[in-house]
Amino acid sequence: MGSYVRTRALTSSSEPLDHDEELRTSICCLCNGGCGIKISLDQEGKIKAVFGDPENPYNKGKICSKPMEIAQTLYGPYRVRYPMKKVNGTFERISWDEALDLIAQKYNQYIKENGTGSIVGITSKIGGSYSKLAHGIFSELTGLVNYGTGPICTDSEANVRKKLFGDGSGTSPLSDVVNSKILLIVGNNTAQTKAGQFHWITEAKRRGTRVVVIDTRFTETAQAADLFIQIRPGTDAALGMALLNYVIKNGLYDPTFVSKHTNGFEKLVQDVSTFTTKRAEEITGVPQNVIEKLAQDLATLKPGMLFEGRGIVCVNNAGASLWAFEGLMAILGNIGKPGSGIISHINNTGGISNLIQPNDVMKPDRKRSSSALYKDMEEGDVKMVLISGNPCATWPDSARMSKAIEGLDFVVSHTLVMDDSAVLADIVLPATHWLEEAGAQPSVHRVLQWKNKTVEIRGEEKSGGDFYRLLAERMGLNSSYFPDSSESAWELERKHNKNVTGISRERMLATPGGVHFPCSEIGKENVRLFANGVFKTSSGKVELTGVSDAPLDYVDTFDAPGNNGLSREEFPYLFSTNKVASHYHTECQYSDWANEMEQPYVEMHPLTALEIGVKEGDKVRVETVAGSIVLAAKITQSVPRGFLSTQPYFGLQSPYRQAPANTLFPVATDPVGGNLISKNIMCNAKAEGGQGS
Amino acid sequence: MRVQKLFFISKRCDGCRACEVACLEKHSQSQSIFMTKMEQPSPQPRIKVKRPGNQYWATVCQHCTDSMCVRACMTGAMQYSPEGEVFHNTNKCVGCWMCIMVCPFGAIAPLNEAKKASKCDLCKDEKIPPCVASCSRQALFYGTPEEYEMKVAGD
Amino acid sequence: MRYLIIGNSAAGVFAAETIRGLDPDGQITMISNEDCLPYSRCLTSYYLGNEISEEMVYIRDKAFYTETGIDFQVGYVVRVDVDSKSVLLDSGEKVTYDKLLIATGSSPFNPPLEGSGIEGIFELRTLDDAKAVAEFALKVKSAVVMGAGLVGLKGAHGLHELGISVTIVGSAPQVLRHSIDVESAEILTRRLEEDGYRVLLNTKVTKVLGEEDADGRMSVSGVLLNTGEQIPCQMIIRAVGVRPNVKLVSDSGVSVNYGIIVDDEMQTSVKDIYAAGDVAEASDLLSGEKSVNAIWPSATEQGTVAGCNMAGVKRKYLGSLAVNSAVISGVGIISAGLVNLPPGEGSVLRAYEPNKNFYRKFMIKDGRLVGMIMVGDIEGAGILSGLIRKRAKVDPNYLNKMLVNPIEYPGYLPVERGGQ
Amino acid sequence: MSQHAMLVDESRCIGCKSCTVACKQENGLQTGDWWLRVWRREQLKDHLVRYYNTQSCRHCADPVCQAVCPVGAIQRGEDGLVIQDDAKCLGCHVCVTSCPHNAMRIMTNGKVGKCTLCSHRLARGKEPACVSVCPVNSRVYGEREELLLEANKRLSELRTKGLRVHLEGTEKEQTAVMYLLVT
Repeated sequence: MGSYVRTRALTSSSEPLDHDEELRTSICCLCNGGCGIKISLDQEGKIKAVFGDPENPYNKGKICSKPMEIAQTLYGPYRVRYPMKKVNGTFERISWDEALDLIAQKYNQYIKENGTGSIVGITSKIGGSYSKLAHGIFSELTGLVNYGTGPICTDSEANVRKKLFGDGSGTSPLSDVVNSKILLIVGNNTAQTKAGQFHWITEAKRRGTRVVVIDTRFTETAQAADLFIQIRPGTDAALGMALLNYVIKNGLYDPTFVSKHTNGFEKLVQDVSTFTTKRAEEITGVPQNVIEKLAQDLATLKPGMLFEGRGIVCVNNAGASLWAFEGLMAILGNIGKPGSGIISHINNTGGISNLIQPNDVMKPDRKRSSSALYKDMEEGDVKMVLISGNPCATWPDSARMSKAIEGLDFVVSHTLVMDDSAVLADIVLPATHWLEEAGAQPSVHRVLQWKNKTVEIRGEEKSGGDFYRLLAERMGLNSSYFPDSSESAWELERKHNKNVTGISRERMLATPGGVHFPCSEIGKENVRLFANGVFKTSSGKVELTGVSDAPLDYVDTFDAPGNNGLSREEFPYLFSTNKVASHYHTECQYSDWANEMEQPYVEMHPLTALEIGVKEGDKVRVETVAGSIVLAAKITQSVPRGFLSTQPYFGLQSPYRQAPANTLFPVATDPVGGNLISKNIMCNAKAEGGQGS
Repeated sequence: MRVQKLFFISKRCDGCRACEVACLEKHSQSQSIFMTKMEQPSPQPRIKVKRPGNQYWATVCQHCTDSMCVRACMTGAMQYSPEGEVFHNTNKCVGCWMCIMVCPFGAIAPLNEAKKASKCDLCKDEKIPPCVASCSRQALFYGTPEEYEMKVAGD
Repeated sequence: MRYLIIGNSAAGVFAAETIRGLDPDGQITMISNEDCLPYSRCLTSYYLGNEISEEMVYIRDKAFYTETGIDFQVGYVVRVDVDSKSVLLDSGEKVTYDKLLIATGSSPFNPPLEGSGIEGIFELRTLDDAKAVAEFALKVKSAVVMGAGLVGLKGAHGLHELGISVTIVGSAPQVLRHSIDVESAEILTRRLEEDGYRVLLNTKVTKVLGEEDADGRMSVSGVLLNTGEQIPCQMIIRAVGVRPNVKLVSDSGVSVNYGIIVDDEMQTSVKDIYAAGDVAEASDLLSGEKSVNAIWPSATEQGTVAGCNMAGVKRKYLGSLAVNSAVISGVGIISAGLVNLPPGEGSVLRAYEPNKNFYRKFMIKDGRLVGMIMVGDIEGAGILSGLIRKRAKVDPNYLNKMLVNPIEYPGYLPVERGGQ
Repeated sequence: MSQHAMLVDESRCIGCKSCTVACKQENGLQTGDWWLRVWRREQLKDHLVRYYNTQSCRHCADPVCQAVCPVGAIQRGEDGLVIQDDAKCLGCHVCVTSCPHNAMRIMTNGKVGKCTLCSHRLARGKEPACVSVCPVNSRVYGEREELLLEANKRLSELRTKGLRVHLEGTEKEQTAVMYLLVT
């Protein structure tokens, strides 16, 4: 039967916001860009809209789509609102008391029966400064070994830099880029990953900074750069070493800096001596003259900066590449001066010290590498995990990780949404969103900005800070160490971490854009590290060859961990992941808007598509030694032939119902840096049959 | 499911009128383009290509979302299908021409002898309407608004 | 939410369907004094003329009330009580509401007429009227239709279809005085006469003549005209005019002029009471003044708008445009907007071919089309009524072209617009 | 009289789609509805040229949509803004197929929707939502004359770099949105 009135058509399709309500100020905590945001709330106190904060000097009102999408993550159907316990395969609501009692009882039992090492934390997403501090105290009191974002994201970078300079942080703020003459961006698509801060780079470019992008993919950043150098996947180290060699051979380095502030220069000279630009051309595909011109530019355009991304950090030979490029910056003297240094989203404010009485400290009774964690979980050495994050989508060999977690005796997930990891847990605890928790937020500008709690929690969510304090109480630990609010946590942090002692909450709130760290006393702040020429290594100098006992060496990506021993015939292509602007980690995929903005795809060159036999949108099965997933083909000449790339966020439990891309990466570690690899794995691809949407 | 309808993209049309012929054939008794003109009463094409100026324009039912013809029809012959197309139940039609009076496209034609109004029925029994199939310039697109957006607007 | 709708014709039905779509849980009650499914009054003359079956008169099928979950009650609403938010039925029952829609339509208005009490005098408004006429018509040879408006002509047509010789008596100098101009009326009059009707204009019936039959019952035998002429007939249909059914709101506080005055949301002067259809006096699209526009498309539109606002979805009524479509003696006639321009205002385009019954007239004011009449070939009439509705400036050249073939209107073409 | 206008510079767009989401948020659009879309374009010239084709209403001085709309649901106001009225719209989609800029969008309610240049924000003295978030100033709002200067400056800069670009929407005195297009 038909109808005569179409009521759908009678309702309006748009409802413009009215701006009468008060706006609350906060800092976006998604990508460490530190963008100021303004939140408007409706009468119920729910987020109605998110705007950029025009008063924040770092983003000046500009934001990317992610903070606008988050409201839907907050109120969406996937959000965990109360503690749950798995009973016969289904989750039942329980009280926090019940949950905490059970966790405490299990925890104490495992410590007693199996030792502290039988419990691990997989905690890439603990929360803000309050939660991180409480988590740190808890770990010290219980000997909990944690695997945070390090193994999957930053280890290689932080370790290499720590050995070179004595500090794993980026050395300079992103805002310093306007003072530099040349900016070298390697494996970093900052236009998408930190879109809200990209105006710093365009502003620098406007002021005359030469922006050079080295990447395998023709990224949005590359598109906006002065020069794009397309490099074969996984060959960055070769390019870096050739640059070093050329700079050294032609005396283009800064001899004063090298002699006064570095150790191991001679050994470095020797390590790179055979790496001619000719050899690099053969490996990287970058013409010799381009490499030489770049070296000359780097030597003449000073100061210069380096901005590395996951494209060089999460690969299987990352350590050598990072070593080469950061070493290059050092010998060019591009450290410590305005407009020089290394920009990174690693911005450690440093740890606390002397907070816990020595007799209360419990040391972990065993140590294991991140790659050994899988085996130990599978073999029963690990009994229990505390999850804050989504390792079943973010860790390599996701299927194996899922299986390992599923096989454990006791799993606790403190989580925002019911993600791929939470569904495997025995206890699921509701976590607060970063808008529901106050704290100090460090950013890529090397500043700390204070954000107040913006929205009230609507269910039984608790922050990591509250969770670990309450758990410690139940376990009979000395809970007096724990702060009980974000504010008191920050006071405690200031007392026990001299890097932030000078940064009070009031000072952060009163200073537009926050306060640069380290800042040991009020009145002072350090915009960039090593301005005084003293490095944090034991020698006080840059340890150019201190990264490893072995020499700086190039390893072909096909011979590197994860790929070595595999047949090129069986796995003819390389598979990688890349981020896009609408998503950050696995958090944003639970938003309707993000869902509309971005669908899973695998980028491939037209000729690769032809080889595989697929057209735009067709389903492609990508197989590696670790597993296989199906994705829709996106044909583009922005990736080289034989190279496939997809977004890494999606999960089977998310609205996308897409197997995570990390399923395809075997558990392998960069030997120099220590990162688990999540790029450049050898793969095969086949048409899956059936048309795409 | 959302409405599937015809979208006419005037800049692609070269006025070949193949759509008209295809429509005539489809809506004829004889199903023969050679016989249709001899039929009594002669069938009318439900899409008409005009050249009012320098470009062509196809007069065809737009299957409006909030249709004036449905509201104007005093017999209940014009109504929305569950998907949202506007379809015309000729059994109920008495030929009062109220729909013709309001259709701003002139897309409804009076069949004076039969005392019935006549308009595009999207040939739902076909996979795609014959007029679309016959259009060599792809000036007619048949699909949902989303499909139009993806395949034509985003082209 | 309790919705009460008085009247189950066009406006009432469309309002009910709209409310049901927007508020699936609301309680909808419809009250009508006719115990039947919603039907189209416009179709009663077709039914009378045996052109369609009774079944086709209904605009909704049997399952309408049950499928839409509407509580249908038969009753005549005597009074609306604003204070207690209820209506009083003639049965004495009270029905309360949260939102009330008055869609009571209009009723024939009959001035006093000498001899009007006798058998054989009919009105033609409801289905029951049509049924009564049809039954009576079986024993009738000739009839007089009083009134040369749309109802009169259509009633005459129905009787004519039954083989009755019909005389149409109209007091105005032309037929369809409100809908068309003199020239087009002439075409119609000629066509009617060609088909065997007798059309008397500028004429009034002054007295009904009756005769007593064997049983002593008085029945119609003819009429006396003001011209002195007597016309013998056995049946009279009175169709001189209608009046909105506003009695139920008298003394209730609801503002009434000719019809019930409503605002752009179809709400009356009293909150939560809405009116739509022939009973409502809503704003006119062209003049902006309030007037009753008793046509089907306006009723459905007003019903929809009222339904939206009653269900809490704001929607504005865009204003009524007077449009009319009729087929008289096989000649289609469509008019829209103004049918005559006041002397000295604007300009008129005209095409007239009397022998083909073809007539077109466009009224243009300030470069805008403000009215049109099409007689004969009416294809593309909607384009013109659309242009009136849109109130867009139209290139006179285009209008000249459209005088020949309206479908050739090039306004839809990106490069051809605006007459540059 | 000073006229305000918006400049959309495709050459700067980095495809972050902030504008799309900001527009959606500001105008309270339903899931599945858009007023502003960003499409990725790739062209093989001497090397790969990629740009982002953003589609939203240009508020033309002589809008085709207004001309073709059979019910006058689209009107260009005194202020130069072309506004569509949902209540009048029939949902016939003729404007959608006629708009040379593919700026008219079919909404999930079956009718069409389009950019209002955030007229409600303009009334409060704010710039349109898409402009306020754009991290690379690919979208700018301001005095028309100043924007024209800025646009021409950007144009010549891009041309000296060898890009093929052109500027649209400058010829008419009151076209509210100018586009710097990569060709």
